[in-house]
Amino acid sequence: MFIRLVTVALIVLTIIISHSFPWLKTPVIFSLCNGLAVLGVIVLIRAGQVSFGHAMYSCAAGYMVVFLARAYQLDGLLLIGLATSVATVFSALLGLFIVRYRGIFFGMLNLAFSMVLYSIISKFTTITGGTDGLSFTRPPLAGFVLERDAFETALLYVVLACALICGLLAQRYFESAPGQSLAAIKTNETRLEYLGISAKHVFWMGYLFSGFLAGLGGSLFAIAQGLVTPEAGYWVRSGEFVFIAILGGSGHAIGAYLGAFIFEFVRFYAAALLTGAWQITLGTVLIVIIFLAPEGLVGMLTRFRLPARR
Amino acid sequence: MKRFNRKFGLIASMMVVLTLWAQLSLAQEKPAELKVGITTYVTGPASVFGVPAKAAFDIMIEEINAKGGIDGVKIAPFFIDEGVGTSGVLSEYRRANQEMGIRVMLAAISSGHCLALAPVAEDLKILNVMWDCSTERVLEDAKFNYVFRTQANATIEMVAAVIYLLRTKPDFKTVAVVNQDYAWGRDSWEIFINTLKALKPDVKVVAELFPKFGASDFSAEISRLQALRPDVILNTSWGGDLDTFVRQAAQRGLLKSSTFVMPLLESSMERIGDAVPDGVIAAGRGDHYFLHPETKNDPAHVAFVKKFREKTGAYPIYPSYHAVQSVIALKAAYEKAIKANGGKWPTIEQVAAAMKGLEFKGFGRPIKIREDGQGMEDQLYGITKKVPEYPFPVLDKMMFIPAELVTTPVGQKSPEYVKTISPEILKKEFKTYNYTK
Amino acid sequence: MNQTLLKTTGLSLSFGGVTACDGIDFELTEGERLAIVGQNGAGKTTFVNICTGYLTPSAGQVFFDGEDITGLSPRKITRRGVARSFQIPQIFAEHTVRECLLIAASARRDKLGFFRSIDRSVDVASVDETLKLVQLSQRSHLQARLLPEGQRKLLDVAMALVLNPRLLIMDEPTSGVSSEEKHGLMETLMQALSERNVTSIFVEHDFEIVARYATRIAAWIAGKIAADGPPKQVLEDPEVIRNVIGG
Amino acid sequence: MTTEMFILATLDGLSAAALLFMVALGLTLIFGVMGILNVAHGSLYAIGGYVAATLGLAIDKFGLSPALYLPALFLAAILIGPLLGTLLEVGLLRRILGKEHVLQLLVTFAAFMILEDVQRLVWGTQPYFVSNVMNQFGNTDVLGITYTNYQMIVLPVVAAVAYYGLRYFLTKTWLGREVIAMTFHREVATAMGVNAKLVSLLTFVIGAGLGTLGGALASPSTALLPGVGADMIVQSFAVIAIAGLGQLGGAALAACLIGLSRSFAVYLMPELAVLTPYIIMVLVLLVRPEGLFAATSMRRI
Repeated sequence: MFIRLVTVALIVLTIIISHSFPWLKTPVIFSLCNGLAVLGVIVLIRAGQVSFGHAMYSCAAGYMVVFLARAYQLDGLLLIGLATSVATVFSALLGLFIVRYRGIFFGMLNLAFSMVLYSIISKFTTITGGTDGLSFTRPPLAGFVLERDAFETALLYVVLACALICGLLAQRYFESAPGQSLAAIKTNETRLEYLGISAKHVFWMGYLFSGFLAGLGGSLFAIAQGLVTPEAGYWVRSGEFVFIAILGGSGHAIGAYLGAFIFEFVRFYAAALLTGAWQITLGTVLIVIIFLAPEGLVGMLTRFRLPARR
Repeated sequence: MKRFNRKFGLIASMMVVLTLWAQLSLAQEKPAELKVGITTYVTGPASVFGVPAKAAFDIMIEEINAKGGIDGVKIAPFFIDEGVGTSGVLSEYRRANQEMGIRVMLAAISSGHCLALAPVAEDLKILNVMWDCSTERVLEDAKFNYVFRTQANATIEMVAAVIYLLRTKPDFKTVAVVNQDYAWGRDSWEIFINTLKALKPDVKVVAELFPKFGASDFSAEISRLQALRPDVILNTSWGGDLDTFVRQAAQRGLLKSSTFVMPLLESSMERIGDAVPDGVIAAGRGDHYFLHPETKNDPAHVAFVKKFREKTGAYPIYPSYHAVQSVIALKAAYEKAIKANGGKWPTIEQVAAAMKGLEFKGFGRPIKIREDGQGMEDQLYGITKKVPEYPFPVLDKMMFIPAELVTTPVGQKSPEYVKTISPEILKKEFKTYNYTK
Repeated sequence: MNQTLLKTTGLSLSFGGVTACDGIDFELTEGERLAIVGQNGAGKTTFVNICTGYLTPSAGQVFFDGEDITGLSPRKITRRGVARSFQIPQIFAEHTVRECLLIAASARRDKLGFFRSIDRSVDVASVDETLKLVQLSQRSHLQARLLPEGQRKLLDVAMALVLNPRLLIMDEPTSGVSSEEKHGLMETLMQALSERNVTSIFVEHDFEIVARYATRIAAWIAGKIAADGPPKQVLEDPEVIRNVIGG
Repeated sequence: MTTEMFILATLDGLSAAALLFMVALGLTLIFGVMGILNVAHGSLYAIGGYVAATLGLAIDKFGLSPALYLPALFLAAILIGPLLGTLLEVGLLRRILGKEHVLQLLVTFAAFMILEDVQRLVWGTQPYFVSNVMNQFGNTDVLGITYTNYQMIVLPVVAAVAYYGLRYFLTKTWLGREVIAMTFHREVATAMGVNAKLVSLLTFVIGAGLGTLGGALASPSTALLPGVGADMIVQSFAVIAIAGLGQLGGAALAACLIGLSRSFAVYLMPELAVLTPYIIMVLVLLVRPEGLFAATSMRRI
């Protein structure tokens, strides 16, 4: 109940703030896109696995958007759909290998694959634009050709809708049988096998879903930025996703978005106010969170909820 | 719940106040101060450029403000760190515009950031001066009314490098490249080799090495180049990569066995000068040089170098000069616009209009802004030479390659243009200077 | 006529010189309730681990219901109707007690909604019934890791039971359960097993329990079955008395 | 590929491998004993380098004997490694031993971010480069190619000494055996009287010292600037993942694998040079999921 309240408050706040302060639209859109990718990371964290390469799916989707947008004048929504599908298929294929690994090795293998993708994108300058990336002109959204301001407002609602739907879907997935089995991988994979459940299959489905979320976040991000750079697939980006996931907490889907907002906010102001010391600030925030609230912001919210229930 | 309500109320009232304030500050005719957003690297590897540039910005703005600013309006800089990455810069850029009401920006160092910011600036009607980035793609791929560049671009710089190379060392057969593996490293080689092939079709490329950006060891690359012994080696690296390469190559004698072309060596010279032998072709992306043969004795330039050294302990390098140029150009554009506006404070659109065809002079040769927004900046190339006056080599046999000769004409694209350059260009007279004390 | 459910032939496995399974030939008939006794290190758990696919034998074969299941993965063996519980309880520590059973129950279904609550996907009645059976209804919303050792054991058994197996193998189901509760627990457990027609094997140290609930006993000594037969006969076997009970 | 090129590529590969190995050795030792993958190891590398460069500059400034250049590198590592190591271990790592691996990793990641800024605040953003030592050792010509003795001889020798020294310590000394005991089973070792706290601290300090030593030894041949630590840590991760976590000897082999493959790639397929560590890592992990030298572990049931 409390979390539902927070969700509604968050949506209302997002809308109000973005309209009162137009400049906040971009960071809000970026946060929500990040939140989607983080949600993907959270899916895997529920299985006790941390991917240090999930930005590769965002990045792949981003490049798909650019390639398609430059080659054919497609609608923005179509671009998002196609790019996300490609990222999902990509994660399904890589997932076939990756789901065999656990712990550090799982993280490492994701990292290695993402670095391969990153290096390839940076290398094939003629196709990918190298490190400067590729830009594209604003696509129409649902058939409407919009000016930047209107476009961003429209995109904000698209992103918000995606975030909301995916948040709900993720939450339902967490509570479903495959989702519960996924979480069981974290504590006892052996027992899962002894129940006759294929941990690999369960994990593969989770991986696929997380690839989908990261891809969706990445394609929306690309549309919002009008530009994709290989930076979007660098391991530091993946690290950021994990950072945000821990910050927000993996107990509930809302954690991804809460974390993303706080992260963007802290980095934003740390960079603006303490030029040259934003990493210290972020690092300190992370340590404080881990020591004081290891379950993240969501953990704090649920703890807040418990006494009311009794 | 009660606490939540109170918080919500607080936030809401804060928002109202902020909105009102933002609108008020936009409404003024002649502002109390001219807010200028400046993006530069304060963190990350490119801060080797960003930090000296920021020092130059500080010096110049302070100086202009001390003399009354622009028509009595003082410049208030607002710095944005490019080290936070593209999306961070974009957010901060928009915040600067929409929250703080800044409509004049000097951005950016990174070519990637220029490419990302230019369309945003155009949409938001922000006067954006690209003060340091080199990519020629920005102004060639799209047309802008609000985006200008107060310095040369990659094409001008690399074509000039080829001309200087062919003029000073016409007889060579093989060439190799060892550049950083990112957009600038790739693009600069592309322009260089296409120009070179247009002017000297028989040249042979023996190795194309692109070690990763930020590599800490070039041993394998150096061994391979030593084995191949190319006549000419291009290296457009900068910062730590260039320092590491030059140190390792110098120690192993590679710098002496091949002729090196290092178009950004000027920016590392003071740090690694002791390792640089005589005879390396060097430059600093334009005609930026604290020993500029035509302006080194100008009082303003001398004073700037002195101030800069007092502030940072080092000689100014090309990004510092780029910073100077952008501020001077901005001031000149405002003054031109004020004049055209009958002495009244101009709108951003009027300033943007004044930018076109603007002529101004930093601490190098005068620069003119072309109608597509590109700055026409002459190029200075030279060869390193050790002299007793400085603990690092200086440039000798300096040659000025005029911008008109080597700049892609408006409407054309560089990749095609450089292939059409005719060898006639090498027969032109270029002004040359030897190093004098 | 009852038929052979589990059969092993020449099952062998050794760990670095210690022979844990030494050519075991064994048969279990449907409806039997077999107790495996023996000292620590006699190879009881190894035998269970081989039969359930955790370990692969170096020689020999395992048949379940006439099918060769040697070397199959635990999952595949479980899917064929063999469930087991563990000496060290294997539970989902961060799930609640009820969720552990729900997950187990979901394993019986092939089609599971990706976005459908687990409560609506599985046979909740059997879950609650099993919870009641092992007397964990009161604790159903507690995180499994917070249970005391004895109740973890029960949860572990319950998770196997919910699978509705044809053969249930329990590795020391009562260790860690207080001696007062042991009998009550075994009583209900065995009752439930016979109601559901589950054939069972349990590894047990408590001879009182063995004597009371087993229909057959197999005594393990150094990787071999030293005695196998009706409880009375095995418990009176001199070798068993010397090496298993008395030792 | 000619024999000549083969020899050249091997020489280049080995010197690169030597540095990489030293850093990875510390990392894998810490993982073996404490089960923590220490991202801040990259900062230790960077800071070791910075301190060494600072000492090098100080030697010049005070006109001390050039004979001190090499000892100064070791001094730098000894000064700062144990200091920072103790600080990190007591201040952070000790407090997160029981937590989830993810959280442990992120705590060290946070420490890395903080130290990254600290470096910039202390040493600024301009590259540091003090190559006196490299110059001092002179050059040797191999097949007409000039090599620096420092990179070709000094680095591999120091790396070998570090490895055998560590092995001697672990297998032949009483303290070392306690460390080994901890790697096998923390609880059992503690029960048998091993002072877990002390052993952890000791391990971490040694590991940190190897990291700073790697940085100090790298400083004569490479520019130090913001971000050097990040690059090194990713490569060392690749090394220890390929080797198998906690495998000391394996790390040596994996470092050679990465170093050599990169230098061979420069001759054969320069475009692949950057990718080699990751490609090797992917290939190795696909074939041997726990690394080349690690034994697979099973859950106790």
